[in-house]
Amino acid sequence: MAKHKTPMLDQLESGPWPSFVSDLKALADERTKNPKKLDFQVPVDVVDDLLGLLELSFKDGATHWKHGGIVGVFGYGGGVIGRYCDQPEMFPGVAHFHTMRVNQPGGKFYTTEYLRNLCDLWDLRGSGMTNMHGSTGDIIFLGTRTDQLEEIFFELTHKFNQDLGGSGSNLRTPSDCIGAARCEYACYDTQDLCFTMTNDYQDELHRPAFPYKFKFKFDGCPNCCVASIARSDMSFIGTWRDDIRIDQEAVQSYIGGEIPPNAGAHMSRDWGKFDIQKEVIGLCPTECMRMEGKKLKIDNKECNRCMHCINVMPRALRIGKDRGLSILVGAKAPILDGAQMGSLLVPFVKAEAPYEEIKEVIEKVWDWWMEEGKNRERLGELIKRQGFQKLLEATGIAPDARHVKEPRSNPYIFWKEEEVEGGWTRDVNEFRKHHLR
Amino acid sequence: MAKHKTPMLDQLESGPWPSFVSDLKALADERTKNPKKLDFQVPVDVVDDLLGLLELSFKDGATHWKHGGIVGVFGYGGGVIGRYCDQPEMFPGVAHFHTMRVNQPGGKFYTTEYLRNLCDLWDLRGSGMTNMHGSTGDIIFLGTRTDQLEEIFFELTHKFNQDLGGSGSNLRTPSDCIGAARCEYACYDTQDLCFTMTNDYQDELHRPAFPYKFKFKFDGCPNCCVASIARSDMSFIGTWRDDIRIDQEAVQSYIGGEIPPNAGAHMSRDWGKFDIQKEVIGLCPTECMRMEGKKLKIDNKECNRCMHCINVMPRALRIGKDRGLSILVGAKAPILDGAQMGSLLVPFVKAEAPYEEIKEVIEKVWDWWMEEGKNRERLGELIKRQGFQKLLEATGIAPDARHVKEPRSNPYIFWKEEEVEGGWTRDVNEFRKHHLR
Amino acid sequence: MAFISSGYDPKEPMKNRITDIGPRKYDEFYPPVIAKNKGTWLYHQYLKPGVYYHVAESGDKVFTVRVGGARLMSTLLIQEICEIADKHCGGYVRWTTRNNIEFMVDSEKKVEPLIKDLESRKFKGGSFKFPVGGTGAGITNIVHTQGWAHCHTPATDASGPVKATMDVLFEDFKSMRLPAHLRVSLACCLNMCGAVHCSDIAILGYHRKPPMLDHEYLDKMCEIPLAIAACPTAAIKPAKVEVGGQKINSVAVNNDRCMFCGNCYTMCPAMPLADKEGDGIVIMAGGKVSNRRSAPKFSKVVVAFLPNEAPRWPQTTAVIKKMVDVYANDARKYERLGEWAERIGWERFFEKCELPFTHHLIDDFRDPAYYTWRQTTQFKF
Amino acid sequence: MAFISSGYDPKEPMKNRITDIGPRKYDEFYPPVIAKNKGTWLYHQYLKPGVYYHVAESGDKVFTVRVGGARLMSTLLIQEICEIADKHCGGYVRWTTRNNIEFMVDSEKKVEPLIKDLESRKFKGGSFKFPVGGTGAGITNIVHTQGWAHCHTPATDASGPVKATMDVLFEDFKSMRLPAHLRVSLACCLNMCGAVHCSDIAILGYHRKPPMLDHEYLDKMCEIPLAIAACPTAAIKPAKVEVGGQKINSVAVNNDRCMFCGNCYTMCPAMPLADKEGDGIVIMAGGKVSNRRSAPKFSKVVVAFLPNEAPRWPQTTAVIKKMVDVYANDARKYERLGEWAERIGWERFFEKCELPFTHHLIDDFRDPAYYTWRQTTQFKF
Ligand code: SRM
Ligand code: SRM
Ligand code: SRM
Ligand code: SRM
Ligand code: SF4
Ligand code: SF4
Ligand code: SF4
Ligand code: SF4
Ligand code: SF4
Ligand code: SF4
Ligand code: SF4
Ligand code: SF4
Repeated sequence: MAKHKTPMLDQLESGPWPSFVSDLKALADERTKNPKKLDFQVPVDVVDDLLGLLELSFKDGATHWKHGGIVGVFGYGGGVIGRYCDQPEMFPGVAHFHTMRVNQPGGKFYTTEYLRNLCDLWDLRGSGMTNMHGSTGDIIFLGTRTDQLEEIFFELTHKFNQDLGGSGSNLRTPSDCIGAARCEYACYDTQDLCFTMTNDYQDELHRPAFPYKFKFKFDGCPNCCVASIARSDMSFIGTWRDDIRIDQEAVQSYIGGEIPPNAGAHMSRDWGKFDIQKEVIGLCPTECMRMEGKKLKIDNKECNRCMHCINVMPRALRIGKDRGLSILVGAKAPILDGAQMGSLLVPFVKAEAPYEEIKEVIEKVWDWWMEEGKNRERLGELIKRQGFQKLLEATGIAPDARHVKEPRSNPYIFWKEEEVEGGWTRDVNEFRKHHLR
Repeated sequence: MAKHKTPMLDQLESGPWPSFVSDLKALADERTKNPKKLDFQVPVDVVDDLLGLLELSFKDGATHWKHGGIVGVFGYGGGVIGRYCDQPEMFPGVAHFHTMRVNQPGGKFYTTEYLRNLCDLWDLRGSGMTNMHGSTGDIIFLGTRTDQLEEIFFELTHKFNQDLGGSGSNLRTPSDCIGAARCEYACYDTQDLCFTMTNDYQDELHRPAFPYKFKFKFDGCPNCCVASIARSDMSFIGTWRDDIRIDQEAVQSYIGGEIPPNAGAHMSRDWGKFDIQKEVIGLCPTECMRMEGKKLKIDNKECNRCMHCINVMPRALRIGKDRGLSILVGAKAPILDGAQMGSLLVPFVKAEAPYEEIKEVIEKVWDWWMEEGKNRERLGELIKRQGFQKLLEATGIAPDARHVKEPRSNPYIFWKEEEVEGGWTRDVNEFRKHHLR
Repeated sequence: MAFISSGYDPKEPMKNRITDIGPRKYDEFYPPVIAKNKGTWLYHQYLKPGVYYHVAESGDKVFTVRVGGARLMSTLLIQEICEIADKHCGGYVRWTTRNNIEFMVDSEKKVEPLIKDLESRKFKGGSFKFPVGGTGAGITNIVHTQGWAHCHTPATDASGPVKATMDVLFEDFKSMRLPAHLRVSLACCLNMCGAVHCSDIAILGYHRKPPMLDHEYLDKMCEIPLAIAACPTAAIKPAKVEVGGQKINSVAVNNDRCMFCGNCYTMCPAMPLADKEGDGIVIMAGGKVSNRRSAPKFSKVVVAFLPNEAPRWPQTTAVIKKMVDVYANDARKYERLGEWAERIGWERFFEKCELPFTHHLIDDFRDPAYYTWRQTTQFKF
Repeated sequence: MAFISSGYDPKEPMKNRITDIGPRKYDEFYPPVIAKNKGTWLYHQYLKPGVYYHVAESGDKVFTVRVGGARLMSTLLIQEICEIADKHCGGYVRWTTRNNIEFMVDSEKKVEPLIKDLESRKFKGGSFKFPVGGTGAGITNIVHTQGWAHCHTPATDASGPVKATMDVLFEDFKSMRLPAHLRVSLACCLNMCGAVHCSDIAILGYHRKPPMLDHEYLDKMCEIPLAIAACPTAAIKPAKVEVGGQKINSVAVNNDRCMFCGNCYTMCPAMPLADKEGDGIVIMAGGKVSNRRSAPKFSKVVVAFLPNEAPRWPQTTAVIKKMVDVYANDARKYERLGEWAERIGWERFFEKCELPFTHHLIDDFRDPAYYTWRQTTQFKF
């Protein structure tokens, strides 16, 4: 029997989409039954109380969680978010309900063995509820008590060779798209770069030394399957600088209807016969494609590598061979001054281990931000406040028309004194000799 | 013989384009010779000295004019710009060199009789130099002395039935495109509306009561030949809301090559045979045109009246019959916060004398601006500062998706207390009963 | 309940301490077919919604079956996933960047048994545990945040509205009939822990009442200068107030300058905003992340406010369903929702989706607001 | 020189005073063919560059011959215009919105004699008085401002650079070979008395040295608070300075915050900016005003600075000529310069026009600057 009545939540058990309520209830039951006879280290009714609290929130139209207190594991400034409930007497099971962020593996591939180990650990020492995964990418252990934090960390590191992820004014847990592991569009090995950066910057990840949070995300190509361009202070997006490879025979197969366009992604509706002119050539944003007789031609110099044609005809068109990545900076959510997308900083850099060239850019960006950034100022906000030029100076990157969508339309240029012939010091009395008052 | 040597200016006498230097020199000569035996009311060598001063500026790379003092005609707060030279001893002829702004007629049509009268007046009482016309539209009398201002004004009003234009924190001289007088695209009578508004608002034009300058410009259609959308606080731009009229026979004549596209505007180069698909249908920004057999069809509901197709085929396509204008507000030059284009305030209003509906909008805008505008704050800057909503409230215009290019991408909505159920006053202790600290 | 030690000794925290080891290395977890063919994939193809395969240079194929799920997930369910992965996939499984689960097999004949197994599993309440779908030109899982299940600042719940919405959109999860893929996201406050600021459709929790001031505790619980500095509109000022006859330090809020962002509450727990009637949902639309054809775009606010109607948020799901259906019928193949709205014009978008245009939707936040107004005579009647 | 009274009596300014009568009514000045056919025009057509006719419903035609000219114009030249208008056009003439002169006749046979007359007239120095041209897909007159001929704030001259530029562009004034019309404008300071902020090509005078401070006179000549308030970057502060042993009120300028806008000088003559080496020209490009196809656009800065090289500004004219020629060869029919630059991408614009891209061209003015940076991976190598 459920500890709390949850009439509102119960309504979310119907309908086809997997019901988190049913899942929660099943776990609550399981804990009550406790078939494995675990000596639960947090209250057995933690999930019951979570259900009860959630029901109350549904009724009240408001959260019942309080601000997190400062809890964590020794020597780390992140990885744990404190959480307390504002009705601890009604719901003692969730009076303390901290989360832990477990740094997910690249591409979020798992063995069942590893997952089961985590489950066992978490059943014993936590609520058994998780987020798979948090928005930043971590495996989220949802709900434990302060005294369990070090225990869990100890078991994670000692038994599972597994560290926590980031929170606070740190480097946050980097995350990547599946990329080369299973995707033909990958222009570099996202998993390797992500893993290397995560490990090379463990100190930045665990010990807050930044003005605010900082996020890396790694996308293998401009399709951006990990949305790096929208939500990472530094996005690494694969690209190439030579020609798109064309298999003219396959082009003909698409035209002939033997291969469905876009790998069949539109198959649930009859869109009519594939029309290469309308669907590919005519939709190329740079208009750099054309048919010459039976041959598809691409003026690669004019291509901006938007991926559209490749997405539509993956068997005929392939990314180039001279690959690397673009670095964009400053993406963030709207707080405080409005959201930002990443702005292009490095149009192209090779992405080959040990990635020294990339690390140089990262470190110059950090140095500048740590020097100039105010408390709680994201990189994007600093760039806005001081100007993109300052970022270029700080990173030693030469200004390039690729840095802008368009040149400035106001002429308000802040010239520097050394750029202006004769400098700024002038004698007004000398001037007045030629220009009487 | 020229009074001053002008070796640099002299180099601007060569080349095919009409040389203002040659013109100035001719006038300087003419004044020296004085064939009409005029008793010049300003120094005879005013033009000589202007040439000399200009030569000095060419040498110095700087102006030799000082800030204007406050000069004008009695009872008016504008129409005259004071100007003094900063080397009066070297160039006494231009020591005082005020300009007067004479309110030009609609469409800038003139009779030679009228022009000659102005010339005679100006030869006698001023430098004889003009700007035909000033950027706002006035006839600019360039250079006279303080004691001539009232004389000129008296002669203008008494002899020529002609008033001055605006300057200062006034309504500025309104100006219009040639419109219906000679243009088949005109959607309303720009000259009549311009004339009526100029006369109905003479008080606003002559007596500064505004926070800053305010400009009206009247364009007969979206081609914007008087650039109203870029440089008037209120732009009145003709449009229509029914269907583009199509002469299908003429369409065929264009297709057949009997009529040159765009009235022959591209005739100095061979652009090949006219291609209606490529040049008209394919360039329509809303893609609302198509050929149905030999007939050109327009889905008028989707047309945004950009004028392109009509411009290309003026003999086949004509503006609709249900005509009026759109009002856009806030255009201005970059000082201080960057330039603004006009923003759409009234999508459509009929433009028929006595234009009461239009005047209502104007006056509501002014009331708001005079109430809320800071000193030297243009309307556009006020709209930016207080928000477009405030302008809508002030004018009683209902918000409409046409007011925006796109809805806001930030969710930072300033809700008003009366819009929110239950208001804002809440008891924190009541809240704390349900949410412990 | 007896405390079970992991081996950690609180008196000697540094003893045997292991730190800074990072995550497990990716390739420890690759299924063999992935490990073997990494970097040599040639192309992919869909078999049906939720099912696609990749072909490598070696000729190897990997077949992926994607299933949706609530990301708020119990260990019980994870163990069930492991059971399935052991049975069909050699003990490997992965999650996608949008919280779907992908089961991979290395031959086509393993696909149908896997699907059958997955689709047969249901929760007690009747919902699917592992619905197959979410690929291609359809609707995939909603990325979302914590809501009332764990966070302290939400203006709406996360898991609740997500479940309600996915139930309504379920057919589009199971099919690929749309012009392009369509991403729905949810964030429970405008910290926007996710990419809702550039989603085709976004559900955003929003407050509409300025913070309450818990004067009695404010100075004790908060750093007043930090709370003041946190306000992007400078609505907060220091103030002395009288509580129980005593003058104490606190703050005053100029309510008319407040835009309900909650940033003050983030810094100061004595300034709560949450309110049953004030809180609710903002619907945004037209954003995207990919660089395909057009550049990434921000989502735009298309409905300023809808109330929190727990447990099923019927107005919210109705607006979303309507937008999806209108988009499905009206847009061109490959056209994302935002590209479609821009092509037909936002005035048409509102008309076609039968959404009222209210003054709230006109940007009035800072200088860039200007760029969203209409600076042309081009519009549609 | 004896004072000649108009009849105005300075002792009784209000006697017989006529005010607020406005301009002359437009229709007093219409040529008969215009008066008759106003509002009933059917279409127009070009005969050659500078010459076009309109046909009315009545069947009437009006032929227009357009001539260029310096808008800084003497009464002598206006009288010559009157003479021509009397001879050929029944005593009527008009000016265009870009300071060209239009002679209109009501029959085709009057056209050639008129043109012949116009083209035959030259200034002593050799330049044309009335060159015919400036229509259609060509280059018309440069709208411009006062420059050193009359204004107190210019950073360059107006008439001089305009003459130099039009000499270089003269062939395009006389022809219609361009993809679309191309508008060149000049403003001598950033007050921009004209529409240079949305011209295909704009020549803009710009200062690059912060104001000098004429401390001794500042407080006498200016209202210090107004000068301080005038600065958009808040670079000006009140200050006490010692002049000749006395402490007086003046201002101090934080030079590093100055963007040389000259707004302080507008309010305060004791803060002059002008400087031979500091002042010069900014070239902008890609703006437009019409709503044809694309919405109006602002011009963009494409060359941050060129020196004032009187009398012929050779670097300025060379840059402009280059842009015009590249545009002429590369753009598509009907494509305005800005539309072309956007289609090929600004990175290509700089490459094709052989212009260096410098840091000055990246916007760093306030929040909207962000929107000009590149928020996509789409770019061309
Ligand atoms: C757990 C998580 C949401 C989730 O349900 O998955 C989360 C939860 C919180 N986020 Fe977040 N953020 C989470 C991913 C994000 C993301 C998405 C991302 O990283 O890709 C964003 C948007 C991207 C970005 O960083 O801009 C995000 C933008 C924010 C912001 C706004 C920051 C800004 O500069 O605009 C805040 C506010 C703050 O920092 O004070 C915030 C703050 C918070 C806090 C710490 C609440 C607060 O005000 O202190 C939340 C703690 C809730 C809790 O109880 O755990 N969270 N947060 C995500 C982290 C899980 C993980 O590690 O995998
Ligand atoms: C004479 C004229 C230039 C010309 O060569 O034609 C002119 C001349 C001056 N303008 Fe202007 N403006 C002239 C049309 C314009 C225009 C164009 C228009 O009206 O279409 C603009 C841009 C549109 C606009 O209003 O935004 C214009 C925008 C300015 C500004 C910037 C205003 C702003 O809000 O951004 C200033 C600065 C100021 O007001 O302090 C200014 C200021 C000035 C002053 C008064 C200089 C000053 O700082 O006090 C100039 C007096 C020069 C003189 O000696 O006569 N002038 N001014 C134009 C008026 C002639 C006429 O009446 O026909
Ligand atoms: C599995 C996953 C990567 C991962 O590391 O987990 C993935 C996998 C693929 N993506 Fe993606 N994308 C994944 C998230 C994304 C995201 C991120 C997001 O939605 O948060 C985006 C950006 C979304 C956006 O623009 O708003 C994304 C934008 C694309 C696009 C661009 C589509 C477009 O029209 O703009 C393509 C190309 C295509 O669809 O042809 C693509 C293509 C693909 C391909 C076809 C790549 C390949 O050859 O394997 C994969 C199958 C797609 C499918 O779902 O039908 N993927 N893809 C992610 C699946 C999420 C899910 O569970 O549904
Ligand atoms: C005479 C004049 C109006 C006046 O009241 O004085 C005028 C007259 C005509 N304009 Fe204009 N426009 C005039 C200034 C303008 C301006 C204002 C400006 O340049 O400052 C513009 C906006 C410019 C811009 O967008 O930057 C302007 C944008 C147009 C357009 C749009 C062209 C485009 O491609 O964007 C058209 C349509 C066309 O050319 O087919 C047009 C069309 C016309 C037509 C064909 C209208 C007609 O049927 O009579 C006229 C002959 C055009 C020609 O010059 O070949 N007119 N036209 C102006 C001549 C100025 C000059 O001396 O050169
Ligand atoms: S971002 Fe590109 S490389 Fe990465 S999974 Fe998506 S399509 Fe593949
Ligand atoms: S990748 Fe994009 S820009 Fe390049 S050819 Fe293909 S469709 Fe065109
Ligand atoms: S704005 Fe329109 S109506 Fe006026 S002259 Fe130009 S084309 Fe004709
Ligand atoms: S006016 Fe413009 S939008 Fe309308 S049909 Fe013609 S080209 Fe298309
Ligand atoms: S979006 Fe807001 S309420 Fe939701 S998890 Fe993030 S910080 Fe918490
Ligand atoms: S909610 Fe935001 S705007 Fe309102 S007082 Fe708090 S910080 Fe300021
Ligand atoms: S642009 Fe500047 S310098 Fe030129 S006339 Fe206008 S105010 Fe004077
Ligand atoms: S020139 Fe402009 S920015 Fe510089 S001090 Fe003067 S007002 Fe300020």
